[in-house]
Amino acid sequence: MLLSLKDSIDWMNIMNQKIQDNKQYLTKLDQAIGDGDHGINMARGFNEVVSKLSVTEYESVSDVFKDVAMTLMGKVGGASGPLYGTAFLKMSLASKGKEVDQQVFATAVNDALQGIKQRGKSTEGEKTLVDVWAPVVNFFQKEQEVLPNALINCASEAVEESKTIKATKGRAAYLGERSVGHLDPGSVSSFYLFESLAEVLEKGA
Amino acid sequence: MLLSLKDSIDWMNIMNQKIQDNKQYLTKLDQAIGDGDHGINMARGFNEVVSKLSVTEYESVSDVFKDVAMTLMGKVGGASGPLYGTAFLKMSLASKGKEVDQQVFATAVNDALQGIKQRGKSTEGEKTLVDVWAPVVNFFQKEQEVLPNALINCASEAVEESKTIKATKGRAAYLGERSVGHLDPGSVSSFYLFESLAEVLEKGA
Amino acid sequence: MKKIINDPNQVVQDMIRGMVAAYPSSLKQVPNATVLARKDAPVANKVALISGGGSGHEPAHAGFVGKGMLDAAVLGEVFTSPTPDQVYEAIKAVDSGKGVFLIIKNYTGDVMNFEMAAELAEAEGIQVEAVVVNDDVAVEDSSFTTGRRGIAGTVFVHKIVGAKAEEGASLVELKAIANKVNSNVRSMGMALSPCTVPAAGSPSFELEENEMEIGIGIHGEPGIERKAIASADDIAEEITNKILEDIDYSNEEVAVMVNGLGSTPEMELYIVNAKVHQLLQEKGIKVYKTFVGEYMTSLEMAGCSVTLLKLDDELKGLLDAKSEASAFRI
Amino acid sequence: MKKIINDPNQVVQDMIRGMVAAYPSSLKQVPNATVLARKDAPVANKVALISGGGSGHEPAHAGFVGKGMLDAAVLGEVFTSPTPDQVYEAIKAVDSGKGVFLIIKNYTGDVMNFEMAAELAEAEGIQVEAVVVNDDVAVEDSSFTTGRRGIAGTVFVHKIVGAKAEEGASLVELKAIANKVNSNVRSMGMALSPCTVPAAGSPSFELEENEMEIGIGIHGEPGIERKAIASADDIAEEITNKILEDIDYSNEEVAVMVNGLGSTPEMELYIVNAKVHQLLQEKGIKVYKTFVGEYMTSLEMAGCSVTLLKLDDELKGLLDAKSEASAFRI
Ligand SMILES: Nc1ncnc2c1ncn2[C@@H]1O[C@H](COP(=O)(O)OP(=O)(O)O)[C@@H](O)[C@H]1O
Ligand SMILES: Nc1ncnc2c1ncn2[C@@H]1O[C@H](COP(=O)(O)OP(=O)(O)O)[C@@H](O)[C@H]1O
Ligand SMILES: [Mg+2]
Ligand SMILES: [Mg+2]
Ligand SMILES: [Mg+2]
Ligand SMILES: [Mg+2]
Repeated sequence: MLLSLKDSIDWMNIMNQKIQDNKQYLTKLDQAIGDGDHGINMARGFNEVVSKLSVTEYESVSDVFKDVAMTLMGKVGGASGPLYGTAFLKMSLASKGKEVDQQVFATAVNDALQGIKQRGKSTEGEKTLVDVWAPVVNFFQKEQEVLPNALINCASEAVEESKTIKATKGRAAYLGERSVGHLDPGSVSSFYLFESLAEVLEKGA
Repeated sequence: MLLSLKDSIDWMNIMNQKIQDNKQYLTKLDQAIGDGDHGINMARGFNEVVSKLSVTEYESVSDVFKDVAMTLMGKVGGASGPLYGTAFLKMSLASKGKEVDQQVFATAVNDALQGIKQRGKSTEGEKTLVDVWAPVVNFFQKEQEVLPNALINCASEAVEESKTIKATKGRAAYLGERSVGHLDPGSVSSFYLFESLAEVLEKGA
Repeated sequence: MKKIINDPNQVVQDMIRGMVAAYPSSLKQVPNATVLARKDAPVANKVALISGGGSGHEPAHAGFVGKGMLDAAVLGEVFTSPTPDQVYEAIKAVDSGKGVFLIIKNYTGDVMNFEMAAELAEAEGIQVEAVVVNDDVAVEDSSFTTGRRGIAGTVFVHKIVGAKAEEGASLVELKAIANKVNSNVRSMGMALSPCTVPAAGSPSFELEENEMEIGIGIHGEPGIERKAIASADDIAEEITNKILEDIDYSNEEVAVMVNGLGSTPEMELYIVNAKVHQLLQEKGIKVYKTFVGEYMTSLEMAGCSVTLLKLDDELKGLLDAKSEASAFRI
Repeated sequence: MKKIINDPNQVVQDMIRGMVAAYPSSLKQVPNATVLARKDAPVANKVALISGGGSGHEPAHAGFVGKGMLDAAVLGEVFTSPTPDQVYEAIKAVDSGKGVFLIIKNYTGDVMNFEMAAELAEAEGIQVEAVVVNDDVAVEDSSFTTGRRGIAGTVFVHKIVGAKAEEGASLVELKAIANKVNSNVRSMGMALSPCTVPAAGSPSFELEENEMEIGIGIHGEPGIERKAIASADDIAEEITNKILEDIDYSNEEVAVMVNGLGSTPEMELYIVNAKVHQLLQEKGIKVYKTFVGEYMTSLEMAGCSVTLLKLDDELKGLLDAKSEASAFRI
């Protein structure tokens, strides 16, 4: 794979479209086991991201990721703002001065995952977006060639898996056992992120 | 007609029964154009009245009326408490030391009506219980012989009439035109009072 | 009906116990009466102030009992004026010999029950004066009808007359200041949802998802008009204009109260307040002080009222005076 | 959704305008930030106190800004922690050079955003310390989970740390007293109905006519258990016992807070308070002071929480100290 500057911007535009389309759905998921704002938060954030990207000239993927990070950090709030913000900041750093091929990207998402875990004091198996990022990182590190459909499958299996987990981090943790059987909203929005990426890679292929 | 001591107590017992049976209905009427407590108020008051009457020995109808008055005054509150209380106080005064035949009773209910109008600063045609008491007073003053059914008809026609009036006194007055088409709750409870009296007279006859 | 209560017929008694438990050093229950009084009542050399009415308007009226405001509140059943004997108990409990001043909201029931209590008290040689507050501009004012209701503006009467009484004013002086406040205060309310009297068990009226009631009172009674729900700005504008049409506040200073009726989040009250201030500013009316919160509620009704009080130096001073009432601390 | 608002996405901005309009002499908005600060901030020679979080908890947190309590409140979107840049703006606006103390409720989002702001501030040479309040006994306390939530007990932290800061205490001293309050305060809540985030437009959950949620938070999230609605006495007992099981208050003096979550009539809060006091008395726990009202709400949720704070002489003095915050006047 190779993520061009244009790809990275397309990625964010597609992501924003998915988030706006699924704003209500994400909010509904968050109402069930959280406070019902995840869709609103993500929609506000990615709406700002695409506005920002549309009026700025970029030189590199790293610069795009940096503005995405700063915009999410400053516009989302809640738990998801710092987490997505940190993720993109780490990806920006890891891709600085580089062409974003699969190896660079694998390192970037891995750094992002470590950043998320550190910020959130969280790890795998706690019913958070970490449970989608972790297998996706693994996918980029292990696969010889990134097949878009395989990426989507990997992320979507991870989301489904999140249903069966009992939450121990984030607001859903307050529900304890009652969180089992529900999808984690942050995992679903992370799924959209990787699904969007797959669609960009598909087009590029 | 002749209202014996026992009749006066029966009157209150029957009235209480009707009020308890129609508590919800009176409250519903008051919800439509008032504050939704008339049934609750009357039920609380007449429940106390029958308790009081059941444990007290009386010598005269006047004494019964006086206790009814004091009990309603002290237990009902709202607009209806002072009005019904005043009515029975006036009836007690008017029947003091007398056998309660039709003439005495006609004077008593008339005094009651005047007391209500003075207390409430109200008159006929304002969609209050005055609109039931006034024709009933007229009935007792005009009719040669009190036929229970005629009394019921007189009171029930007055209640129906209250529907068409626009309220200018009591809470319903705040609704202005919107009060038209609704029964006045105080008129309905007054109807029960005279219906109860008719039933007592019917039995006595 | 979903309520945090025990017995629907005991809510007032239970609440009174809860209030005395909360403020044992400042509040007492008058024995065997649904009356809450200042712990130190009767206060020597002070005319005593009493207000009250049906319950369900909390913090009115017991929340306004305290040094600088009321000496006692008489609590009726929910939305039902207290009976004359209860009001009379309150009068006896707080009179220091300088007389008692009654602050009555203009409802037939309140007026009659308080008047009868005043008659009882006067028969016992206690001097009693009263004001009947009628600040609600939603209601047609006519000498042929019941007249206007007393709603949230009553709280300003409590505050200002309370401060004046604390200064040692006579019954006659209190009556004068009470009339002055009453003639300078105007209110109007609206609701998005009804409320449920505990003993009734069902809501007072029904509103569709897109409807509101304008010109609502504080007893769950319907308002003067039902219409499509509007924005906070439009609601604020309709109410404010209705008040300003009624009396001329131009070039005056006013106190503003944005009062929640029970379940309206404070956030929404401040949103309304923003627009009220903007409108007043546009019309050259200066705001001296603002009160936003729940002062005169209607159980869990959703909605609000706006009150404007025209101020002069005397009223400003009295409004600013210290109050130790639990629900009105200045 | 029935709300008195203009644009669901502008409720926080509109509320801020309404608050500044209401208290222009004591409150100011930090330019271009969703931050409300004391008018006289930064206050020389005083450590500044900042709290905040998502909006929808009014009067928390901006209602607690004022002399004797907070120097600033940072307002996020409804139920959404404010972003680090907003918190950082607040820090810069109130720091007098003596440092800034953050009072954070224990939610992942709040903790992360406030921590990131603290990092930014420290990078600029501003000293920052913080307490993370976690008073909710409904939530399992475990180092492997998110831990307990911060709910209404946070208001006692604001009050007591605020009084201490007003006395001129250092950052270190404030951290110590904040930890002391946090380790002596416990709360738990319940709800009869959900609430609706304006931008979401639909209620957070649904409850049948005969159901209640026990162990509810303040963000419209479901509680720890759903069950049949109980009497006020039973509710008060369940919550009080859960708190008393958690820490030993016997033979101690406590402050009690019975907090309304939004649409519960004050009458019902006092009914709960009556039972809480009775239970404490039976267990030999003395009540020093009681607070009944809305302090930490969840929009228009119906329900309440009970908070107990164990007091010693130091805490009593600080609790009684003067506060000029609009929603907490002592
Ligand atoms: N400590 C954490 N570590 C990683 N992810 C977390 C953590 N806490 C929450 N999340 C993620 O954030 C999502 C919730 O985001 P959002 O609803 O926007 O914020 P909030 O929970 O503050 O309302 C959860 O679904 C979960 O995936
Ligand atoms: N001024 C008045 N004169 C005569 N009757 C009145 C007056 N005001 C109210 N009423 C009567 O009282 C009834 C309402 O009683 P109730 O609901 O018990 O008291 P409240 O109106 O105080 O809630 C009305 O239906 C009306 O018949
Ligand atoms: Mg959320
Ligand atoms: Mg009524
Ligand atoms: Mg009534
Ligand atoms: Mg949130």
